[in-house]
Amino acid sequence: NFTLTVKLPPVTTHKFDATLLPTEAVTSKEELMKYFNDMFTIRRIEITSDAYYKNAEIRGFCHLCDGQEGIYVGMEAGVTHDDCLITAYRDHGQAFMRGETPHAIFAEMFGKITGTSKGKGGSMHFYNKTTNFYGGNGIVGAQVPVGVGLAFALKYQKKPNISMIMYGDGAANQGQIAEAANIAALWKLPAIFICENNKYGMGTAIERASANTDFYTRGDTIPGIKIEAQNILAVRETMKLAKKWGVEHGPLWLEFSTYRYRGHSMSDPGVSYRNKEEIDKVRATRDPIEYVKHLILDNKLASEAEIEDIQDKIKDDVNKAAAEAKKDPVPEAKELLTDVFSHNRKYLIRNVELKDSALI
Amino acid sequence: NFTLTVKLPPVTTHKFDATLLPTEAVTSKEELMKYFNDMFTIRRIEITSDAYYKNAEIRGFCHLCDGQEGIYVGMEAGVTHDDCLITAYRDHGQAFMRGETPHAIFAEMFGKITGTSKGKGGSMHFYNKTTNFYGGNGIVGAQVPVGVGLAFALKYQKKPNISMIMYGDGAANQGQIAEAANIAALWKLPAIFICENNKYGMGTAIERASANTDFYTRGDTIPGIKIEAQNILAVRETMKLAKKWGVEHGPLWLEFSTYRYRGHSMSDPGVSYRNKEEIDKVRATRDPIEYVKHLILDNKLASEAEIEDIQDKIKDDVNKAAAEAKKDPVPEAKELLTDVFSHNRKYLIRNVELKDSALI
Amino acid sequence: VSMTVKEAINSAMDEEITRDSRVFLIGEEVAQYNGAYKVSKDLWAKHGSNRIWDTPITEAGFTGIAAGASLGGLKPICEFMTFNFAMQSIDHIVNSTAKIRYMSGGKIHGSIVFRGINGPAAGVAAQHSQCFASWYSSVPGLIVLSPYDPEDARGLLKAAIREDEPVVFLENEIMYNKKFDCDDKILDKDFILPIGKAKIMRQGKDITIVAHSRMVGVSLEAAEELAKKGIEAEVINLRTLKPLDTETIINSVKKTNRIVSVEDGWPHGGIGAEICALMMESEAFDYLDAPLERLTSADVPAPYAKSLEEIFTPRAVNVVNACLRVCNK
Amino acid sequence: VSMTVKEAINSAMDEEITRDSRVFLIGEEVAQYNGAYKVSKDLWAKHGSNRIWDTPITEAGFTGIAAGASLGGLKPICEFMTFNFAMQSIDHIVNSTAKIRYMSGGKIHGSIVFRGINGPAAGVAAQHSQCFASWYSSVPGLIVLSPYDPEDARGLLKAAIREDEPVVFLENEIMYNKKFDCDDKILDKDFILPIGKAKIMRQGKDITIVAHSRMVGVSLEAAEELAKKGIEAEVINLRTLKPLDTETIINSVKKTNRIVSVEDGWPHGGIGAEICALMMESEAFDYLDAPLERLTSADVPAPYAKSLEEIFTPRAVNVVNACLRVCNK
Ligand SMILES: Cc1ncc(C[n+]2csc(CCOP(=O)(O)OP(=O)(O)O)c2C)c(N)n1
Ligand SMILES: Cc1ncc(C[n+]2csc(CCOP(=O)(O)OP(=O)(O)O)c2C)c(N)n1
Ligand SMILES: [Mg+2]
Ligand SMILES: [Mg+2]
Repeated sequence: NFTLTVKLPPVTTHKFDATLLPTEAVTSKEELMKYFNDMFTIRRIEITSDAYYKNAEIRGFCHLCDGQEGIYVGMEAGVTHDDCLITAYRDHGQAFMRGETPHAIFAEMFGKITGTSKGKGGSMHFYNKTTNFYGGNGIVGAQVPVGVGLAFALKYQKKPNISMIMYGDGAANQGQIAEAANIAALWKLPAIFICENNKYGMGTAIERASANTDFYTRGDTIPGIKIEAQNILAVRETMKLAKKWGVEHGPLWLEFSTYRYRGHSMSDPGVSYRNKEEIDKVRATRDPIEYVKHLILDNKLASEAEIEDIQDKIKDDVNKAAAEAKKDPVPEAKELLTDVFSHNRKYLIRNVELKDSALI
Repeated sequence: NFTLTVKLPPVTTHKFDATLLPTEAVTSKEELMKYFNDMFTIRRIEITSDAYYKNAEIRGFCHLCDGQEGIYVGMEAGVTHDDCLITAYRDHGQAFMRGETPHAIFAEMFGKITGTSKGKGGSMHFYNKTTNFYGGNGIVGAQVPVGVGLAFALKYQKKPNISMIMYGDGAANQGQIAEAANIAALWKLPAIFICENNKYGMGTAIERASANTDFYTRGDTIPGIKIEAQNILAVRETMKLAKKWGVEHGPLWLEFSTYRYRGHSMSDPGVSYRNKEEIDKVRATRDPIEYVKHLILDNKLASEAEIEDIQDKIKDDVNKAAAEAKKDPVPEAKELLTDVFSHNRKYLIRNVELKDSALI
Repeated sequence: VSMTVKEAINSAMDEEITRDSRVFLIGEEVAQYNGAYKVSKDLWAKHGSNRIWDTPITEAGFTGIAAGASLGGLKPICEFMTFNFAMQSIDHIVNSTAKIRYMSGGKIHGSIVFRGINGPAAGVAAQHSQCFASWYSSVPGLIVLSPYDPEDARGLLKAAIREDEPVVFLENEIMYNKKFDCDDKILDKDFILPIGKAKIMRQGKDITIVAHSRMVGVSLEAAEELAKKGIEAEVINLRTLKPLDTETIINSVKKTNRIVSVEDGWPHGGIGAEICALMMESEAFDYLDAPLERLTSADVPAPYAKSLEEIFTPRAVNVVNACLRVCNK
Repeated sequence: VSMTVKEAINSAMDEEITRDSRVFLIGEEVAQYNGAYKVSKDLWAKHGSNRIWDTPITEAGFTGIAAGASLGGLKPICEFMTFNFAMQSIDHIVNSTAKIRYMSGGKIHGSIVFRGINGPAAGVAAQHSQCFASWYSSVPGLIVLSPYDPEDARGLLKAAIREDEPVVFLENEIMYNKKFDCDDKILDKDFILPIGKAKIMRQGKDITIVAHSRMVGVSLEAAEELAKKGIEAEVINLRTLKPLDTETIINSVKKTNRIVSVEDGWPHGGIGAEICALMMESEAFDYLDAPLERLTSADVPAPYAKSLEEIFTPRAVNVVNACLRVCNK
């Protein structure tokens, strides 16, 4: 079986013994093809979402993650679905990697009953209980203590797993993150704090939002590692290490250097606070999909034509998934009142007109 | 004029050039006598409060500060009343130093109309607008962003002053402190963060509450200094330096090592989570009043007998102030509805029974 | 059996922690210090550090952690030293907990009890005296309970801990040390009171008084006074504030034709306001011989001074006055 | 003049910042980005960095700072991108701001406006759609304003900024870009609307509809429908939620003898509940020919799907239905 050894980009650490870090990663054709597939699928989901949004088929907030796909795919390559995952509103990539189909993802965004949350949550609220994906959260920072609570539950139940808690550079200043970190450190919880540093929180560059932009040091007593997260193998190896560390020692603080190609959300053109050259440069030099594609092509694991076929097929599949999701039924009026409480007992849920209330 | 040069205790710093720190302080008889007077008055206020509390004349929460008097007196010796001050619920010392009389302080705790807040606030809610004392706050941590806001107002109005923001070691973990610190650092506000580390937050020792107990480092990018705050001259010199620093450079982070002799509040005996020896040892070796008393006696600035006379007089004055405050009238029923809004316009303030409401 | 409200809460927690290994207590000073108000006395000694957790003074942090632990399959009892401090973490109660079942289309939910002191206490002034009953009751996805006596406290807290939903459990500091003679049945390890059911504390035919928490006692006191004046008041202890037991209230009003509400929260949009709405929107309206009168705390921050504090919350005399007016006496 | 609500808010801030050097704007993305919803468009360019402040995404921090700045003598306009996020800092609005005048016996106070989007918006789901009107209205020491159109927005925001109290100013995202033909008088730099006064948007003799914010428009639409059916509804735009203009409501009911309330907040303890209480506790009761009916959002977290969102908040058809019922038609 053919394997490939790849040198990993340099890493910066904080209160962490850098010699423990791998400097290279071993991978295979099979792996690389899977990574390519997954990353490209996520990108197509985002591109397709963009189109449907512009066509007013997706509503409200919609935060796309293209440019950051290496993170979502790389993380999962280092852990299992027994490890908990929680993130913010930019959650399409995670939803897909945690087992949701493009169909169910689009259905959710289209507000269909076949959506992952029956259409009740929308773009910011994907969850998958069976794969331990806890969302999807619209309140900046809030997912962090919640994620530490998931780590608490793992430790309480003596499970050999970690909780991966993702947040942005803008969110990094939220006090509740410091509070949760302090508790995670005191109680040695298997909480892996992951700052996706894509350089901007909405329209604010990190330097204007954070007095300390070395996000990997922000756990204070918690050891930190900063990596180039456009490199999927670096992400994967870091997560493997993080899992071991988390279970054995407690919290770890990761900073993932990345970049979002898009504006903050669909309503932000994303060009007033940064220039096109900056975006183009990342696209040209740090694209996570291109990185894997080059590994594949350079090592002749597949031909340009094969790659193009794969891309076409994914494009097609994603397009079809969206088109089919479009045809799904929307939630019926009676769904308005369900899912407030469990169905174990009946409570009267009031409707706009009292007479339309229901015992559910 | 006789002056005395005193060596200051060693200091620990964080991102602050230690050579900028004074190693000795110059003082005089006049100063020392004043410090002694003020500290001893505060201590008598606390001891008298304790007695009245036990007699059920003071109600609710009452947090005494004996043991920590050197801080309140020392700080004021380094700044002026044009510098803003804000603290938590343990605020009797500050209230006195910012110009409230023992009479008005007791009257407040007795719930009298002559109290500093007309009896509406009680022990946790002293304020003095004319001397820029902004309380007295019962919500742990909340005074810190508010204090940074006072610093903001000073800078906005181009005043050459600082805002002194006091909080406890327990409060130190509040996320809003980190949030406010980040903004203070970004905007270079004249905010002096002052952690009164008295080793316990209620019944919790610092090690059980804080993963990082080096509180002077908790401002992250903000320079920090830790001092022995039982030494009033160290406090004074540090505040002088802090004022200059704050106005010229922006925020500074101070940790004041201190100790509370009492339980957390009157309802806490304060002995279940620490032993008597610990308390006795601080009393014997680090008492701020004893320190000044010894300076006075050792340098023959006054005789034992003179000191005793002063003590007796203060004791007497404070006792009298309390006894007189006891005789003051309580707020009348109509005061229930005043001070919700200003008197510039009239709003109907509803009472328990609607018919008793009033336009105020 | 003779018992205080505090003992009732303590024993309910003790037994439920024993009964279900997923149940744990988390909050400030709840373990080694036995609770700031000694409500968790001996629990740490008995159940140990894996079940009783002292937190730093960081409400947003530990409430979020409790919420997350509940999503992860545990059943936290999250204690606030008082609910005033939960204003620092109310986002987690509402956005991370109450709404999550709905937002996830039923996939994710937490079973968790948020409990602690609510409402005006004695001599603690404005920042420590707020009643949050109506705020929490307004949030879909939350169950809100407000016990009055040890029977309520035991039966409702056990129900709350066993419930599969987020529950806000509002205690009252002034009631903690009040001793009651209770029926021995409340000692049963499975003594559970139904959520959504009020209790008629005193039968009466002339007027209905609706109250919760400490105000139930004030109302009972008023009822005694009224009885002397020949008015028989029916006193309803709401117990559950959300969902309200509308049936019990309506049936009582059908009988008495008159109603007064009593609460120690502020007036605007309080529990009394909601009961006014119930009167408007149910058949009770047709039975009313007089409009409802609300008694609430005054619409001011809680004062410290005793002379003011005493008249800040409803007293029996206010309830009597209101009932006399409503009865046209 | 033709103007959007957004332009009204923008121009009111612009003029007040020009007028009073103590006034400044602080919030997330308010400066260089011109506001997440472009409400502060051009203000930073015009007034500069000392008057328009971009903050990190730390609500507790910057709300507390704004509160402190107000105690220090400035007059902050503290923008929340939406009021949902202010749940992270509600403690500062309530405990550091609203209560401080009282706690200090009148010595300390802040003049500050907390403003931003409130209530359900379009397609943003449960965490971004909560209405806080009733929560804030319950807090003594706060004034709560809820504009509907550009006239309201300009006149009330200017009043709020000039007011000597903490004011909560609730905007509605769906209304931001709605264009209205307004009287030219609203362009006056000193165009101030009185706090505590409602506005009768439409005279009518048969039934009173009380609403605020976007629901005023829904009510007006319903009133048109009702007119076709021969029912003349009087539509009251509350404008101020605390203190409520009880006089205008009562007088209207004295005339119409019937009333419906409309709001897009949740039912429990909402503005409608408070109006029910007002009906109970005022002479209006004697004039009612039928009980009040409340229209509120459904008692569920806001759903994302359009099919559900559409029926989550009151629509004109609901208002018409309720009015017909109340009018016994
Ligand atoms: C508490 C809170 N405040 C503000 C917002 C509005 N908001 C949503 S995302 C965002 C920017 C977050 O930036 P970052 O954390 O860097 O994440 P990114 O969007 O770059 O992935 C803001 C301000 C919010 N959702 N919640
Ligand atoms: C937000 C909040 N949580 C909890 C409390 C209860 N409480 C009051 S003081 C205190 C301990 C604070 O300790 P520390 O900050 O060290 O100050 P110290 O009392 O030692 O001066 C606690 C837990 C509160 N008042 N506010
Ligand atoms: Mg970012
Ligand atoms: Mg302390």
